[in-house]
Amino acid sequence: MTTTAPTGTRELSYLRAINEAIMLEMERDSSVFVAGIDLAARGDVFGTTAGILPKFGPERIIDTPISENAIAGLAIGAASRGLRPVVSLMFMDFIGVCFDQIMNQMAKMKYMFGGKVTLPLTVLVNAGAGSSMAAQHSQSLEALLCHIPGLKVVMPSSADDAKGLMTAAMRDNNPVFVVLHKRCARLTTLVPEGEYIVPLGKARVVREGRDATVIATAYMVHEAMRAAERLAERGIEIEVVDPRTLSPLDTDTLVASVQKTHRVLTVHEAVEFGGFGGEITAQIAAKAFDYLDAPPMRLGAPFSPVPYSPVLEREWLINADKIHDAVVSLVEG
Amino acid sequence: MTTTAPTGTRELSYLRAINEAIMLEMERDSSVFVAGIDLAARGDVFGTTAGILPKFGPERIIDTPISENAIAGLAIGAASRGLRPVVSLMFMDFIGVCFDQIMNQMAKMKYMFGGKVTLPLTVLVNAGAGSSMAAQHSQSLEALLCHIPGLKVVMPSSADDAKGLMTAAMRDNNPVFVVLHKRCARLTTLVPEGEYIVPLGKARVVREGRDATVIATAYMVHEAMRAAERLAERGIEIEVVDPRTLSPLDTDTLVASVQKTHRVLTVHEAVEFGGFGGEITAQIAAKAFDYLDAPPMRLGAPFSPVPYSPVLEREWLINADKIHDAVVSLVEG
Amino acid sequence: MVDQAEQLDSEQLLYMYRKMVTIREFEEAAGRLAEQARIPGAVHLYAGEEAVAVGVCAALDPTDAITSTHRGHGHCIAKGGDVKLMFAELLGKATGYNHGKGGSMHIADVDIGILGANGIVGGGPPIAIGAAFAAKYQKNGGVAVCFSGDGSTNEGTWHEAMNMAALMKLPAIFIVENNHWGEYTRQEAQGAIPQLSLRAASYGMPGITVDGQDVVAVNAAAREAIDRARRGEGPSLIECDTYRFYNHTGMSEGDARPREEREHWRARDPLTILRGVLEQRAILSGTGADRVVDDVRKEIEEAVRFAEASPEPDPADLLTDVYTV
Amino acid sequence: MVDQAEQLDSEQLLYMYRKMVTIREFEEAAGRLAEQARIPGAVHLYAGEEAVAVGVCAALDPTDAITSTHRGHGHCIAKGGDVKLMFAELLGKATGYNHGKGGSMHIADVDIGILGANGIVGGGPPIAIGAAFAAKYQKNGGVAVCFSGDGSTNEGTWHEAMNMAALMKLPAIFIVENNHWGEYTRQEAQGAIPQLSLRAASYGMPGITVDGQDVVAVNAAAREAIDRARRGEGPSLIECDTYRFYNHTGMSEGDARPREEREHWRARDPLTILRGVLEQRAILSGTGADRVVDDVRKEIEEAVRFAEASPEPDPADLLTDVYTV
Ligand SMILES: Cc1ncc(C[n+]2csc(CCOP(=O)(O)OP(=O)(O)O)c2C)c(N)n1
Ligand SMILES: Cc1ncc(C[n+]2csc(CCOP(=O)(O)OP(=O)(O)O)c2C)c(N)n1
Ligand SMILES: [Mg+2]
Ligand SMILES: [Mg+2]
Repeated sequence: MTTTAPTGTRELSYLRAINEAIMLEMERDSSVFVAGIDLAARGDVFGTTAGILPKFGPERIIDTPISENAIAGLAIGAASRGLRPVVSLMFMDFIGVCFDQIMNQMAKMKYMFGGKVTLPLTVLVNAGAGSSMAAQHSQSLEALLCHIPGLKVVMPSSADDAKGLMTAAMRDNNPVFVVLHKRCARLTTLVPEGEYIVPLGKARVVREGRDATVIATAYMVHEAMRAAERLAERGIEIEVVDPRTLSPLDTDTLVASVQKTHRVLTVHEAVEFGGFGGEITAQIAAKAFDYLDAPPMRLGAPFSPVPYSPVLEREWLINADKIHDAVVSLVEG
Repeated sequence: MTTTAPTGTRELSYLRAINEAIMLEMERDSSVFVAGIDLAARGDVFGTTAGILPKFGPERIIDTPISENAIAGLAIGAASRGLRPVVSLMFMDFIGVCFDQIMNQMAKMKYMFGGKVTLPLTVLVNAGAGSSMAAQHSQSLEALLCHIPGLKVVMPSSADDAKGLMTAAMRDNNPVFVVLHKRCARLTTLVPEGEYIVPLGKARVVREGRDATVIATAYMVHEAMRAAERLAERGIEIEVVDPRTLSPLDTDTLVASVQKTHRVLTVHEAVEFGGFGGEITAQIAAKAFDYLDAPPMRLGAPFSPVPYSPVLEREWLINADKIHDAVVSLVEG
Repeated sequence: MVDQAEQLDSEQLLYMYRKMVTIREFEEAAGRLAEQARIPGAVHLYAGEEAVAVGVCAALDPTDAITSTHRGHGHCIAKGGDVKLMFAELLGKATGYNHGKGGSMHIADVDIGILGANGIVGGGPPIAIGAAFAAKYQKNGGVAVCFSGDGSTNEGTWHEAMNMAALMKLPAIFIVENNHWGEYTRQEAQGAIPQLSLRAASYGMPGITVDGQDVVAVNAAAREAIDRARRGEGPSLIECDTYRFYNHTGMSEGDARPREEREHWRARDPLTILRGVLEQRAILSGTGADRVVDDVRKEIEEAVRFAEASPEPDPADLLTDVYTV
Repeated sequence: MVDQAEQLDSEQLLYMYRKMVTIREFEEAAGRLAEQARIPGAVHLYAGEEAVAVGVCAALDPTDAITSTHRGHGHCIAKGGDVKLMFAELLGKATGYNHGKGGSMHIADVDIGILGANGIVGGGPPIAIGAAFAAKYQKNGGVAVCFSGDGSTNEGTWHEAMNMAALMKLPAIFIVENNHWGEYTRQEAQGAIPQLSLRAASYGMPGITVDGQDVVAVNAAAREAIDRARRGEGPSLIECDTYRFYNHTGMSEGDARPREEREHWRARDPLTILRGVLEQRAILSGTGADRVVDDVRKEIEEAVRFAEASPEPDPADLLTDVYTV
């Protein structure tokens, strides 16, 4: 990442950054508890909650049955009574199992009650393909969550943002989905020690550029950065913007970038059709139309479930090459 | 509607048209059965299955427990074994309760199996606000379904389309969601008798126009038509296009219309943010950019759950007035 | 039964009688208003089932929590809800419990532990265990009660909640209001067994079936379960055998249920049964009971007037309350 | 046990032995290939639980249906799956069962009634009742078997399916493979009761627990349940007490389970137990049994070679199979 390292930082992985954010908040606020499948026993199958059990004990980190509806409800009910739950649903694909609790309960309770309840809860999910986990363990489903009023949705791409956004999510008084990407898990950046907050709803200009804006989310930020290097060799300087929070969306920063570069490509790993790229593109088409020198482009996965075979999965995934080629056609026509 | 009445048609309501389509297919094909809550006993709370029980008996129209996962699974498993189920999930809001069966099983099974299964099933849901049924009984959630490869999604707005699309859905060899709109239920058109098919994936130009294209779905087609009348008085002639099938989307017809009118407004009842209007707008921005004389516009509900109070719900809903004003600003700048 | 009633003092019995009458009168009024289209949307009336909500909630503290169902007015009143604010909500007014944003299916009063009616069958149980968890976590001695219909016990969410509550020994009480119908279909045509309290065994929790028309019996069972929960011994299931006096929604005709069945249950009116106990124990005479009814009617009329005189919500408030800022 | 074994002729016992050895050898090979990263993604090995899949599936016809779980290789082999096509699928090859699109968690062979492994815990039960419904609707005498892990019995979907099957008297058999762990957490820490067959009572269906290491016992219970289902008397639940020999995924170390527990169960190897029966009944000598193992090993090696020699899928096929055209 291009930002300068603040003092008191050290190299940390994305996963450790999430872990650190949770631990710091647990230390700070005794109303925070964490629950989910194998979170205590195993530190979560992804490692997000490693080390929490020995430090905070089984009252504050809770292994649940394989009952995602009950897990989501646990968070909702506990939050409505003053606690600040963090629950993990493991693979993002599993939101379907408890989607009513997410869409019709968690997201709407405050509004339906005329504002008279507060649900300060955080839901962790792990998204993304790339390791042959096939159709039910590889999806990026952020578009579904973003269409639901009452939820906030963040998607960090870097370790520092992971810590800062996770902390912000846990301090927020609304249900916030923190969508982690599996291929970001081991990536490191310099991460500030101690309290570190990245405010929700603020995009990040990851790379400045002049010829086109590439709006990318989660792991696609890294693919876009790889594409940027090769494009630079060709004389094309792209600006890479990571919205970081998808709902609420920092449209201003996106529009400002496009007003500068006059061209835009939106990239996400999720299937393109019906994806969140449509929202971003429509916003930009509406708000920066007169600045556009070329049709706004989108790049998302082809319209199929995620295949298992590495050969097919590679074909399915958006990568630096595809971004490179899209930008070339966007800029050179 | 503007199409000429074919011979052998009569005035029928949207709901009766669905009912007729189901009955005709049940007569034609003994592998068709119908299942859902109160479908037999009550003919569905909406009336879609009225009269089926006396005619086809309890073996072919089945009242289920309040168990939407089991209902969806019933359809999937039975379809995989050669039957052609039609299941009702009643209110569209209830898709959340069985969303895993929809998203991860029904939609993906064929692909995951390498093509070696066929799921010829139809799911009926009833969408839409307007009668103070509040946040959990009023949603239009088509955008969620459209983002899932493996599903088809149709949204009829008129009685004749209701019959034709329902028949096409039941003859299709894929899972098809037929999204009915409650405010269309009692609207009538001339509907052909006997077998009548409206192919999936074909949009309908409901009204021809010159100054702007309004792409509207479900009940919004009727609001758009009302707006069209008032706009005509002002000298603005809009073309109203109803995609009818959202997935797969008939982009060609939409693009052709915009190429003719040079302006586009996409309207749906669902909340605008993250809605399907984003997809349509992005497609048009990409494919008809050079034809556009103004930024492509969208109109969808504000970003909140559906409120209960009639006063608030009226404020929330998109209507002819809002469409009228949007078109005026689109055309007159 | 008399034994159980003797465990309750006059004040408690009178309290319960008044609450039950309040629910009945509320529902009669709400039903009429709905028929006149002065209440929009759908109302699911609780008349006939009063003894369940009142028997259970009379054993709760204001700090305890409940989750409710689409048929939630009775739970709300029994837990201490204000009928003025309830009518105002049904009429969609700014003064309503939910400022007109929720309506009948979402009435809530979080301050007194009412975590909302719920339009989703099976939506409440997971939330109830969250509330029970909070009580345990906060060690405040609180409990959470989950009201569910017989039909909802066929939703998977109910099972997940039962299992998790039992496993974690949460202070939760699952009340099944077996009114023998879900919408227009019989319980026997929806659930594979008729006695739903047996389902407690799947989670190793106590489960009993009580006469849901007898508030004293319901209250006794509830007190036992609540005490158990407060002692940290975990959840219980209580199935209450009951019946709704009106159709699935509103008071309209077209009821799918046989007339004899309806008459059988009308003869087991929970208000009449409690009135019998009160008279038998000389706590309240016939005229005294009538006075309570008159009193409550006035309260209800006044609440309706309050609601009708209340202002509509301001359209400018459409987007408030989506998020906490 | 001996009684039950005597109901089976030599051919049946030999058939089951060979199937069990096939599963074991398949899993050993698959585990090794996964360790060598020649199989991508995750493999959940069935070794140790062979008697369950084989005991049940030996009682089925090819036209009967099964739904499986993430730990599905054993079910697939037991139901008649071709190990060549299975390995090819695990290796993601074009020749695989699913043309490389599914992998371990989605292996299916619809033609012989295998409606797929399933990556979603609790994903299978609703589908199984759909298959059972079809058999009843088509009056073809078929049944559907739903395999589930102990952990999955805490998913609501399992309950919804059990209830609907019982209510509709569907020809379904619910097999619970209680291997005492779900991922890295004990069954007792996930389910409120240890004996899961008791959950059948919630749906008025027969439920029993059998020794899942004894294929003869499993087969006897399965035959009874299947006969009952074919007679139109509805579903049954059979809990099989069993254990997986390897970690949750793959063969890797870091197993959360105590060594003594693992050793206890290793001593109850279902292959050894059946071999004992075969020797005792003089159906197969020790060397005869070894020959079966050798034979199977060759078959497995050949299957792996077939898979490895098979072509990768053509990237051009990425978008085929999403829809039926
Ligand atoms: C998930 C879901 N499915 C279906 C419905 C429609 N519905 C509303 S009430 C009802 C019947 C509920 O029956 P029961 O739980 O017995 O409660 P009762 O109405 O008898 O009090 C149904 C099916 C719903 N609201 N939510
Ligand atoms: C809905 C869902 N939740 C969680 C998981 C992650 N997961 C995969 S296997 C498993 C454990 C399953 O335990 P059990 O049902 O006992 O089967 P076993 O692995 O023991 O055979 C879990 C939690 C999943 N795949 N699906
Ligand atoms: Mg009921
Ligand atoms: Mg297990």
